[in-house]
Amino acid sequence: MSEQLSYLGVPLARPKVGFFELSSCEGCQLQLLNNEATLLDFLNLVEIVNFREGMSERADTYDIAFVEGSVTRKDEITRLTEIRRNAKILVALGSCACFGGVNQLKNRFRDLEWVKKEVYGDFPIETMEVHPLADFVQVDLSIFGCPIKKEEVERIVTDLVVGKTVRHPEYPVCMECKANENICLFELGEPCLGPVTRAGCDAWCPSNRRGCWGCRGPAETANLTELEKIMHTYGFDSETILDRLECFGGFASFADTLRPKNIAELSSLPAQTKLIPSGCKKVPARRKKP
Amino acid sequence: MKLSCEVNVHHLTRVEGHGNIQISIKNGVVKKAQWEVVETPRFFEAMLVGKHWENAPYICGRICGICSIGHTLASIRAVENAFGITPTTQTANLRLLLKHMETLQSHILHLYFLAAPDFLGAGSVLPLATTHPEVVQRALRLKLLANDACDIIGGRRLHPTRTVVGGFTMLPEKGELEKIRQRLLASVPDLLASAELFKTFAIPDFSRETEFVSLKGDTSYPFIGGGLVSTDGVVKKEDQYRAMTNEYCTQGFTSKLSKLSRRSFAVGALARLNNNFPLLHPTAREISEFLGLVPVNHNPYMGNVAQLVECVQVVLDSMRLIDTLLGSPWQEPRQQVQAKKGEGVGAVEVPRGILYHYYKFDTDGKVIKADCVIPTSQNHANILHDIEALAGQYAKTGKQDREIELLAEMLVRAYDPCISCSVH
Amino acid sequence: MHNKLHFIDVLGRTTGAHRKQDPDSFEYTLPAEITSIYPLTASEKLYQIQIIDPELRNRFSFKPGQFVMLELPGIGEAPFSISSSPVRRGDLELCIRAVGNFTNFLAKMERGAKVGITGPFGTHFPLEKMQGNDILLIGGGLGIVPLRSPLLAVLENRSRYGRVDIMYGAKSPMELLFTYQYEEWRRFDITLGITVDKADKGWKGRTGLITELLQERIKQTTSLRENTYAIVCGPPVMFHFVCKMLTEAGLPMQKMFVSLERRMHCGRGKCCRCNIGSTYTCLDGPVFDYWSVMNLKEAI
Amino acid sequence: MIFKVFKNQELARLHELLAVNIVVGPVAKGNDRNGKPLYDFDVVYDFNELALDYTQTVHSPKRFVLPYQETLSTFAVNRKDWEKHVDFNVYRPLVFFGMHACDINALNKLDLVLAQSTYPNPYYMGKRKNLFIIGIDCKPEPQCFCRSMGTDSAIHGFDVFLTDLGGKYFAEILSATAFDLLGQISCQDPSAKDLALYKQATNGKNKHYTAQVETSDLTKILDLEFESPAWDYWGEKCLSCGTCANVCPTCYCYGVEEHVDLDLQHASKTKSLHSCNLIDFAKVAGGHNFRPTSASRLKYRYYHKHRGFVEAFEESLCVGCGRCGTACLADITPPEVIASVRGKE
Ligand SMILES: Cc1cc2nc3c(=O)[nH]c(=O)nc-3n(C[C@H](O)[C@H](O)[C@H](O)COP(=O)(O)OP(=O)(O)OC[C@H]3O[C@@H](n4cnc5c(N)ncnc54)[C@H](O)[C@@H]3O)c2cc1C
Ligand code: SF4
Ligand code: SF4
Ligand code: SF4
Repeated sequence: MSEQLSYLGVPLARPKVGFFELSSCEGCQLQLLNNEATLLDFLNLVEIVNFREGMSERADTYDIAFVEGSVTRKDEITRLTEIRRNAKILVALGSCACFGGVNQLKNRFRDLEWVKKEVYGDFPIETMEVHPLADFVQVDLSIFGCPIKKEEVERIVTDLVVGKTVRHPEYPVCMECKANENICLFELGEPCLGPVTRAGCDAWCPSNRRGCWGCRGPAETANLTELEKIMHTYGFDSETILDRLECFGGFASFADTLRPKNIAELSSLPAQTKLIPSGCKKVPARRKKP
Repeated sequence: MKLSCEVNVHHLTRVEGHGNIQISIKNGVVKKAQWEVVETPRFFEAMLVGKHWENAPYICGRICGICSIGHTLASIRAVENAFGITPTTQTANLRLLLKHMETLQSHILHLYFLAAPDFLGAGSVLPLATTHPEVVQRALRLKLLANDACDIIGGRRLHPTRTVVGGFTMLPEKGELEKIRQRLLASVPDLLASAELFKTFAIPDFSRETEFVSLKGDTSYPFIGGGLVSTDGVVKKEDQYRAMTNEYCTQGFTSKLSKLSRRSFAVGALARLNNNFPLLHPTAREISEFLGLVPVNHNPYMGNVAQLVECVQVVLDSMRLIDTLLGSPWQEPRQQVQAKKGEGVGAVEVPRGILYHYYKFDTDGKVIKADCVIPTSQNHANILHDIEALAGQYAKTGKQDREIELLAEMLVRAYDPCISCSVH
Repeated sequence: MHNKLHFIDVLGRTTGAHRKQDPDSFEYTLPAEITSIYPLTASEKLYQIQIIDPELRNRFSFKPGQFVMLELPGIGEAPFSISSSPVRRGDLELCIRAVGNFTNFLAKMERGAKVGITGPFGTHFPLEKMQGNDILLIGGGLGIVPLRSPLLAVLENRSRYGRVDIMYGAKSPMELLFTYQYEEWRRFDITLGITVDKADKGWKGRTGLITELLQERIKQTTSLRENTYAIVCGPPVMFHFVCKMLTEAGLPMQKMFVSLERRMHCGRGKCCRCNIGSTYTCLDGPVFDYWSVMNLKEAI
Repeated sequence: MIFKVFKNQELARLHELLAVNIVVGPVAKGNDRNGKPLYDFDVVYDFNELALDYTQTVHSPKRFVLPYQETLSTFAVNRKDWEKHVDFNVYRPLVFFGMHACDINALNKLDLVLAQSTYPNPYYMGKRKNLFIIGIDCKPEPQCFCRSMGTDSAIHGFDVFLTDLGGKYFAEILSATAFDLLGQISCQDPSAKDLALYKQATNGKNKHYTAQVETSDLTKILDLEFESPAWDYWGEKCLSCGTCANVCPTCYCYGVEEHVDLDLQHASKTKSLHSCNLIDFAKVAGGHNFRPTSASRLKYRYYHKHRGFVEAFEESLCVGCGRCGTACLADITPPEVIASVRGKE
C-alpha cells in the first residue's frame, strides 16, 4: 500500500485525505463508498486518514479535506475553521457545501423562530441561517452535485494526484443531454434547468426523463433572463421556475429577483411565514486565508 | 478488580451522523450512562411549507443519503394517499423491487463496512482489504449488485431520479432486469457465505425486554404501507402513526424521541423480524434459525443478524418480483396526478426501521403542514435505555474501559442508527 | 445470395481493430525521448527531444515556423513551435513555458523521459523568398521561440541575406530567453537590439517598448519597400502595433509574416478550435502574411 | 444512374434481405407536448418499427459516423515507459434504411473536410465508407429550407434513393451492391407513367417550402456585417448551450481530453463533440478567450457555416434541415438570423 506512487517517471505524493461532514444527508460521502468496482484502486491512490462514517481511526493533518454539508450552527463554523487550518486543500463536496443545498430552503423564511417552532414546538434547538462553506473559509475546489457523481470525484482525485488543474465543464447540461440523445423535456412538456446549469453530471436527470433542478449551480454562461422567458413560453408559472431555481442555492441571487413577484401568489400560507428574498446570503468578510 | 470506568465517545464513528456516548461507573455503580445526539437539524418539515406537492419527494428524499430511496417512496406514498391515488400493480412491484435493492445495499454496507470490523478487530474496512480480501470482495460484489439494480430501476442509486408521484418517469429495460435477476441468483452463495461468517462472530450476550414496532404484513413480509403493530400488542392503522410514535423533545438531543407502551421501543430489522417471522421466505427463515434468531428476540446486538436474514429475504423476493414484471408487457409508467385538498401518510420500512411521512395540502396542492418521523429518532430512547442496562450489566464485571467502550459502540452500531436523518 | 455486406477496410488494415503503427496515420505518435533540459528562466525551459526510432528520426524534417504536437499519456497534447535550426538533425529544440496541465507536468519530467511527438504541422516562414533581401526579425516575449528557428536558419546561410536586424523585447531582464546565445549571434554581422519594459538592478541595456527600437531602425532607412522582409512574433497587441508601424514605413503587408496562436486539439484541421473565420491556424497557419491576417476577422 | 420501380410491399422484402446486417432507421418516439409525433434514428430489428413516412428526426444521423464521444486511443503506462494503442472503432458495416436528402447531403459535406482534405480522419472515414444508405423522399416541414441551400435532393452519397409514387417506389440506384440487392426483389423498369408520376412528385415537393434563406452574396454580406447589431440581438437570447451544434448534421467541432486512470497504469484520450457556442471553445492557457461573448460565438457559428466553409469548399456547411432552429429553446433559427443580418427584418 505504501509504495511510492509515480506516473511517467515523475514521483507523486499519495495525499492524506480526510472526509468531514457538517449539516447534510451524508450522501456525498456515501457516493465514495458506492464506487465498488474502483474502490480498491481509489484506496491505493490516497491515504484516508479521517472518515468518520467508515472508520474509527482519526488524524489531524491531511493534505485534502473533503467537507460535505452546509453550515447551520455556530459550532460548525468552529469545526470548519479547524479543518481549514489542518488542510492544504479544502474541497467543498456536494451542493450543500458549495451553495447551501436543500438546507438553505429554510432561509426562505424571515422568521427563524417560526421555523424552529414549526419543527420542534416549544423546545429550543439552536440553528442559524444556512451558509455554504465559502462564506467562512477559503474553498480551494468545489465538487458540485446533489449527489456528487463518483466518476467525477475519481477523476478529480486522480487529477489532483498527478497535479493537473481540476476543470469543471463551463457549459450547461443541455450539451450532455443532447449527447445522450434525449428528446428535450421542454418538447415533452416538462420544465428543465438544463440550459443554465453547469454540466458534468452527464445529464443525469434529463437522461432519466426528469427535468434538471440545477443542483450543480449555474453554468459559466447561464442566461437566466432568457430561461425565464422560455419557461413562460412553454407554459410554466413563476412558481415552478422558482421551485427549481431555489432548490439547491446555486442560483440564489437570481431566485431572489423572482421571489418578490411571487409573494402575492403564495399568500395562501400560514400567517407566520413571511417569505423574503434570501437564498444563501453572504456574510461580510469573515472569509480568511488560513 | 477495577470497578470504575469512564467511557467518553465523542462523535461515534462508523455510523451515519453525529452522536456521543458517555458512561461513568464508580465502584461498580453506574453514575451516568448516556447517548447523546448532537447532529445539526435541517428543518425539512418547515422547508416544505408553502411548496407545491411535486417538491415533497424531491426535497424529502434528501433527508438521508443512505435511504434516500425509502424517503422518496414514503414521501410519494404520503402524497398519493392524500390525493387518493392508488399505484398500478406494475408501479407497486417496481417500487418494492427498488426498495428491496436499497435494503440490500444498506444492510450490506452496515454489516460489512460498519459492523464487521468490530467483530474482526479492525478499526475500519480498510485493513480488512488486506487481511480478509475475500470478505471485502464479497461485500463489494453484493453492494455493487444492489446499487446497479437501483440505478436501473430508480435512475440512480442515491436520490433516485425516476421515482415520482404517480409512478415512474421511465421504465427499466427488460433485458437489464433479466440481467439483474441472473446476478441475484448468482449472489445466493455469497449470502450463504455471509451467514457462515456471521455465525463465527461472537454476538455479545445481552438482553433487555423491549417493545418492537413495525409494519405488519398480511401475506408477505412488509416493506411498503399497511398496518402498524407492536410486540406488546398495539395495532394501529397507517394514518394513526402519531399514536404509535408519540414524539417528544428532550435535553441533550437534537432529535425527537418516541415511546409507546413502555419508556421506549425499537424499530428496525429485528423489530420487523420479530413481528413478521412467519412471513419470511422459508430459506430466510432457515437461515435465521441457523443463526440463532427466533422471535421474540430481545438482544439488540441481534439486529445485525436480522439484517442478514433480511438480505436473503429481499434477494429471494426480488427474483419473484422480476419474474412477475417480465411476465407481462410494460404498461404506462406514470399516472395523471390531480392535486386536491387533504392529508396523507406514507409508512415505509426503510433499512433502519419504520419511516413515516405526513403532509397536509391546501386546495392548490401546496403543503400546509409536513411531518416526517424517522426510524432512528424512534430508536434513540431505546438506545439510551440499552446503554443504561448495558452499563448496569457490566458495572460489576471489572471490564476495562476500552472493552465497555467497544461494547457500547457496538451496541449503538447494531441499531445502524442514521443520526443525520433522525435529526432532519 | 448472401446479403451480409462486406466490411470495407478503407484504412488498409489486415486483421483486428488495431491498426498497424504507421507514422502517417492520424493518431500516430512518434515515441521520443527528452535528451536534455536547460532551464532558461523561472518558467521556461529548453527541451531537446529526440525521436527514438533512428529511421523515423532521419525521415523527420521541418521548416522554420512549423510546430509539433507533444503528447503525454493522460496528461494532454499541446502544440509547440520548433525552436531549433532546420539544419540541425537528430533532435528538436522546444522552448516551453509552464502554464497549464501539460506544460507543468512536462516541467517536472527529467532527462530520459518519454514523450510522444507528431508533426511537423502548419505553414512556415518563406525563407527562400527572402534570400537576397534585408530581414527584420521582431520578437516579443515568448515570440522569440518561433523566431529562433528562422533566425538560426538565416545565420547558417548568412551570406545569402542582406542586412539582418533582430529586435527582441521582454517584460523584464529576468524573462529574457536565450541570453547565453546573444554573443554568438552577434558574431554573424547582425544588429541585435534588446529591450525590456522594466529594468532591474543589474540591467545595463535598454528600457522601453520594442516599437521604439523599431522606430529607430525605420529612421535609418528612407523606405522599407524595396528589399525588406519582416518576421514578427509575439502577443497580438504587439504584432498589431509593429505591423502597423512597418506598414506606415512602407513595408508591403505581404512581406510581413506573423505566427498566430489559438487553441488546438488536433493540429490537423479537424477540431475547428483554432479557426479564425474559415482559416485553420493549424493548416493555413500558424505562419501568415500580414495581408491575410488583416483579412481575417477577429485575428487580432 | 439506373432507375427501377417496385411495389411498396417489396420494401419489407428488401429489409429482410438486409436484416443480416445492423439496420438503422427512423422510428417513432412518442409525441411532443402538442401531440406532434417525434422521430429519431435507432437500430431497427423489425420492419414494422421503421417509420418511413417520418417528418424529421430530432437528432441527425451524424452520431453513426461521428459519435458524440469517442475514445481515440488508450495508453498502457509502465513506470517511465508507455505505449499507445489506437483503435478507430470501426468493425462492421451499417445499413441506413430511410435517410432524407438533407442528411445524405450533410454526410457529403462532412466528407469534404473529414475524408477528402489534408489529414483525413480515419475514425470518420472507416464508419462512413461502411454505410449502406437507402435514401427516401420527404415532404418539406415548416422549418426546412434545404431548397435555399441546394440540398433538397441528393445526387450522390447514397446507394439507392426511393421516391414514393403511391403504391410504388421509384428507385434511383447508385451502387452495384444496391443493384444486386434490388435484383433479388421484384422490380421493373419504370414506365412512361412512372416517370410522369416521379416528375409530378418532385414538382409537388417544391410547392411546400415555407422557410427560406437568401444565399446570394451571403459570404460578402457576412463580411460586411461583421459588426452588425443583429449579432448582439441574437447573442443576448442565446443560452450558449450547444444544442444547435449537437443536433446539426454537419457540425463536427470537437475537443480532446486525456485522463489518467485511477490505477495510474492506464490512460485514455477521448474526443467529444463540442460546439462553438460554448464559452470555453476558444479559451487558451492563461484564460484568454478569443470569443468571450455569446454574440461573438453565435456569429462565429454562422461564419463558419455560411462563409468560411464556402470559401474553402465552395459550398455552405448548412443543409437547411432546420433542426438547430427547432431544437433551440431560444428560438434562434437560421432563416431569421440571416434575414436580420441582411437587414430584412
Ligand atoms: C502554433 C502554436 C505554437 C506554440 N508554440 C509554443 C511554444 O513554442 N512554447 C510554448 O511554451 N507554448 C507554445 N504554444 C502555446 C502552448 O501550446 C500552450 O501553452 C499549451 O497548449 C498549454 O497547454 P497546457 O496543457 O499546459 O495548458 P492548459 O491550459 O492546461 O491547456 C489545456 C488544453 O487547452 C489547449 N490550449 C490551451 N492553451 C492553448 C494555446 N495557447 N494554444 C493552443 N492550445 C491551447 C490545449 O489543447 C491544451 O491541451 C504554442 C501554441 C500554438 C497554437
Ligand atoms: S431536457 Fe433539459 S438538459 Fe436536455 S436539452 Fe432539454 S433543457 Fe437541455
Ligand atoms: S443558438 Fe440556441 S441552441 Fe444554439 S447555443 Fe444558442 S440557445 Fe443553444
Ligand atoms: S445549421 Fe441548422 S439547418 Fe443547417 S444543417 Fe445544421 S441543424 Fe440543419
